Amino acid sequence: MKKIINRPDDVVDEMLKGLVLSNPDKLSAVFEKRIIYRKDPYLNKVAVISGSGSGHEPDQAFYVGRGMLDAACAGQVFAAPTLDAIVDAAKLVDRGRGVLFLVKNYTGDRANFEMASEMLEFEGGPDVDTVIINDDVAVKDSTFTAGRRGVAGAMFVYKIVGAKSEEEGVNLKSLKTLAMEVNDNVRSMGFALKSCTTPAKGSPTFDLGPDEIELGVGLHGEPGRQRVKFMPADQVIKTITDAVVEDLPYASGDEVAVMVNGLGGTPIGELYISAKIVHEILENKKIKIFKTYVNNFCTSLDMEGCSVSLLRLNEEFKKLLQSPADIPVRYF
Amino acid sequence: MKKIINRPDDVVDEMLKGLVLSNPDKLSAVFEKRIIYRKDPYLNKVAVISGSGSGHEPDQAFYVGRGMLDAACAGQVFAAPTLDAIVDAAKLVDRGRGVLFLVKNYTGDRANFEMASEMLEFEGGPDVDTVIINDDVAVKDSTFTAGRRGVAGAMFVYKIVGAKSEEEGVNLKSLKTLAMEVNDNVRSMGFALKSCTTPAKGSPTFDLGPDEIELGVGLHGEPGRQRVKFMPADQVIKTITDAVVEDLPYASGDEVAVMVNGLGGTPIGELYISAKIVHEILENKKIKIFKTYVNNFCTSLDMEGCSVSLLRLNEEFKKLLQSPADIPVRYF
Amino acid sequence: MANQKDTLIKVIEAASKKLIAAENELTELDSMGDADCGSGVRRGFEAVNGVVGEFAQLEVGDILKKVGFTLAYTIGGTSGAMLGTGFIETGKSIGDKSNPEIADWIKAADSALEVIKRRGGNTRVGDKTLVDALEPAVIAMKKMLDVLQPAEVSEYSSDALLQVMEAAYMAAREGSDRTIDMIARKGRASYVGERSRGNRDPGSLIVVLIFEAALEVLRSYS
Amino acid sequence: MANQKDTLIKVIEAASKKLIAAENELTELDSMGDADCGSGVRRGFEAVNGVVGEFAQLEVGDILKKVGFTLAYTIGGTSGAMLGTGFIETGKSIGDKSNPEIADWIKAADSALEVIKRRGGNTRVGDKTLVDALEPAVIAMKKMLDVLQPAEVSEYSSDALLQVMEAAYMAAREGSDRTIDMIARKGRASYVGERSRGNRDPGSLIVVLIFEAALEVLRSYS
Ligand SMILES: Nc1ncnc2c1ncn2[C@@H]1O[C@H](COP(=O)(O)OP(=O)(O)O)[C@@H](O)[C@H]1O
Ligand SMILES: Nc1ncnc2c1ncn2[C@@H]1O[C@H](COP(=O)(O)OP(=O)(O)O)[C@@H](O)[C@H]1O
Ligand SMILES: [Mg+2]
Ligand SMILES: [Mg+2]
Ligand SMILES: [Mg+2]
Ligand SMILES: [Mg+2]
Repeated sequence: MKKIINRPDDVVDEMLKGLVLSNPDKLSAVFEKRIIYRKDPYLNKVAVISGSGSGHEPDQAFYVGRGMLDAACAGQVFAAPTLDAIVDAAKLVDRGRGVLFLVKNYTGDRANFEMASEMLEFEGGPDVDTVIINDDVAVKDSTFTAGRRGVAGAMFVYKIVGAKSEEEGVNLKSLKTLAMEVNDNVRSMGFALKSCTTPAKGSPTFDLGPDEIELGVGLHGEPGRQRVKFMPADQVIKTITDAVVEDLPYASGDEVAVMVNGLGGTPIGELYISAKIVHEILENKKIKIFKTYVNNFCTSLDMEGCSVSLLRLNEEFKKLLQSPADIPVRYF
Repeated sequence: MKKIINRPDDVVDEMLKGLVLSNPDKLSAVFEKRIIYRKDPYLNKVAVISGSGSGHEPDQAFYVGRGMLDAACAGQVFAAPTLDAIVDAAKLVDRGRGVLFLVKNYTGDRANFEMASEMLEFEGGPDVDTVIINDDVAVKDSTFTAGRRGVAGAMFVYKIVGAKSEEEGVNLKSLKTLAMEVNDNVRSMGFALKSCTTPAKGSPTFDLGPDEIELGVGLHGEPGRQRVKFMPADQVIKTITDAVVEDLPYASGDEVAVMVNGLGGTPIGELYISAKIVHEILENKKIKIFKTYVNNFCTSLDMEGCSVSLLRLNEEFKKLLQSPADIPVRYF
Repeated sequence: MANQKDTLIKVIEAASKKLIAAENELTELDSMGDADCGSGVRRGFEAVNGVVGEFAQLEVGDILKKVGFTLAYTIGGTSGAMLGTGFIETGKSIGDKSNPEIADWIKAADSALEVIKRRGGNTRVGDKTLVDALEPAVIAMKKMLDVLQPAEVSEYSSDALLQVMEAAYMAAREGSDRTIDMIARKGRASYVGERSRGNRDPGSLIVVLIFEAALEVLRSYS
Repeated sequence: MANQKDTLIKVIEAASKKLIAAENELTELDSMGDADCGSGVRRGFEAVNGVVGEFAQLEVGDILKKVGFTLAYTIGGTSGAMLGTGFIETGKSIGDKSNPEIADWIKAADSALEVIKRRGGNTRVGDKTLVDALEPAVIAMKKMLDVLQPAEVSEYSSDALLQVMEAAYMAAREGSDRTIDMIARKGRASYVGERSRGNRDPGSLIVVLIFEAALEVLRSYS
């Protein structure tokens, strides 16, 4: 394994140090707990927190700032953050109006946020509520299973909810409703050309042959549902985009935001080739594109591949998407 | 070779289509010539153009917009743009105040921009002048050779010159002087963990063993000067940062902008680990950091590795770096 | 024979040793998941080793809670939450009893199991998780308790405990073995559907190793 | 025998064929550079093939310029600029002569060489570029011109031209061979210093193949 790292166990801590050192005007941190939070003083708003394992950069910690998240809890690589960090983060950024947890649907994340919520309730700490994000259409939903995962579409939830939380008079309950509404309108699916290598394991999580691709991969090097023969971009992007469109379904006349999200090891040029294909597919289906996001937004270390997310828009979503967020990565 | 592409020959054209489709409010294009230019109407300013081979995304085309470049000429992967495209781009964006070409120092880029300049002079076209950017300290400068390359430090030149070009009364001559001044104060060096695979060749340009890294690589999969044993991040980042610092040299008391630039296949997390190390090294040397840029700014397809650039600042550079640029990738 | 607190500390130390040594095996087994189970568990039990010195001041129940919080605070992920929950709930159930009876231990394990299942989103036997090892172990302990003579369990007896633990270990081991042929319905491995078959669930191995450690310590007394 | 224009067209077609076929070899040789030389040259000569139909309407000089601009407009990179410059300057020097003398051709090649060297930033023999093949070829042509009887060259003679071309080809070939042991001082291969030794310069092979194509066409007449 060749990576620009020192000891595998220090990867997350050193990365977060680099993030804060590089954004001294925007970010503060409690490094021992891996909490990154907004530096600018703010008052009288519901606080928004997300958190998950690391390895998805620029997820969570990189989206902290006015107009998006108030704090992020980073776990070790691919491991949900610990409950004590979540508890401390909630206390840190609460301004007396309560805290909304935005949590991607993974057992580990849910369990730790749930334990933290119970602890806060027990301690009489800030009011908290949680919205679970589950946009991945690659996983069939069912009450007997862990259900659909949360993947890159979560960025839309962070953005819209974060923007709304800055508006006057918004309370925890209405913010929760908005978060659920965004989640209900977003769907995603991804594929990989190459798995990722975690610093701890040192070799790829799964092996793909030179002419194979993995459809429906998650964000953690979990293998996907199906291994298929390599296809040209036109075909594979159509496969995943169609699956996304049909799931909600998005219909002719809908207006959407598109996200083409690189999984970490794929060059940006290939993401724009993919974006072109998505545009053509949606044009064919008479689905109108309001805004397109193309970049690495929520990655899996060095995994090669990408995901496509769609968000069905209404006027409020559009307004909130457009309002600038003062975050380390200013994509939004 | 597994990439999200269709035919290798179409890679650049499809990517540029995706870029323009994703930024319909900001960009226009002459696709047959691979020219990307600003959509917003502007008057009475010196136009700024850059261009180079593709494969460095988000270089050039992605930096077109108010406050940065007025047009970009994209060549095929790693091949300088053709002179006819450069000629057409200059005519397209000239507003009667002349055109400044910002060209990284490669024989092919220089030759094509030179031929275009001669052609424009012959045709009585717009006034043009050229500044050559050569920030790579890995290549020893000499009049008998092609001289130092231009690498990621070029982004600083685009940014500062582009911002200045929007100010009233700035003319071609003073803009050229500014561009040369920025170039004189910027130095860079990079290293690779893995070479890149061009769509045309389909296999890595050079092979590195599992415990080798290549110091001083360029942006085109050219091998570097020296192959060394793998080192932890602390050591390799120190090696390249020290080489950069000593070259100008940057001295105690200097104020600088730092760029940690991913080469395309390296996860963003590792770039921030690198940024942390650069911060510690410069703090030790009492070099003050004004602003840190960490991302993929100028890549080599899927090459793994990164480069470190420093720019010595004065008050004018600081002001111009800070002013926002309305470009597809809003890092600046 | 040693008192219960010393025994517990020995068990914790033995379990730490086994689980730290199992890092690579757990990582491999988690490769239908996300390959972080081994390093997380190793980190967690290294942290437990770091706080063993504090146990002298604590009662049995608090030692268990301390272990649970240490694991929950350092591992993260599902295993952090589940192991944390397991030890914390066991400790809570033991409460401030300094010499719990066998029945108390079994009741504690049972309540830990219940909270773990709830925490996992109603995890059931057959979902291919650590519950597949833990639930049979708890059932086996209960059964053994019924079989034993009231006299043997009326108060803490290391012999009876050994028999209970042997039953628990065997049941956990067999439960873990059964996960090999299961398709995961919970946890990350569930996303791969049919392809999750063929690998032992790593969490179930953790449970087995903890019971194995306990068993070995108890055996060393007899 | 064929007139010069027809011969030129045949040479261009033959050269296209050779260079398109050499794509992989050129790519491999450019791997101390950036491995784009083969695809660029292939693209360029495919484009030339696409405009061959227009040559019937053009004079010799304009055909050369057309080839040059087509290459410069489609290849990009150094090879696009250099090959473009080469053909354009040759065409400019030939001007509107429809039946140039051998001396005109040699003068044209010489002036193309000069502009290429300037365009490359004062490229010199020994820098490991296409100049290492082209400059010896031009010198050899000049020498052969001196050797030949004035009668033989007083006007266009395919026999004399063949001798000149043979000399040029041999010199280009030898010049290209010499690049194998050189350290690159210009172009991308120069950045790797000592490590550029051992590979033939791809640009020099392009020159060799163009002269080889010309030679083969001329030979087919005799
Ligand atoms: N819903 C669940 N209930 C109980 N245990 C679970 C559940 N989901 C997963 N597990 C256990 O967690 C183990 C994986 O732990 P870990 O690697 O930390 O999880 P993750 O990386 O998915 O967060 C699995 O082997 C399984 O035994
Ligand atoms: N300064 C120069 N003068 C003349 N020819 C050059 C010069 N530099 C490079 N070349 C030629 O260009 C060839 C490479 O062409 P190409 O791959 O298109 O260049 P690049 O990719 O470096 O732009 C080299 O093999 C060499 O013959
Ligand atoms: Mg995990
Ligand atoms: Mg090139
Ligand atoms: Mg796991
Ligand atoms: Mg080349």
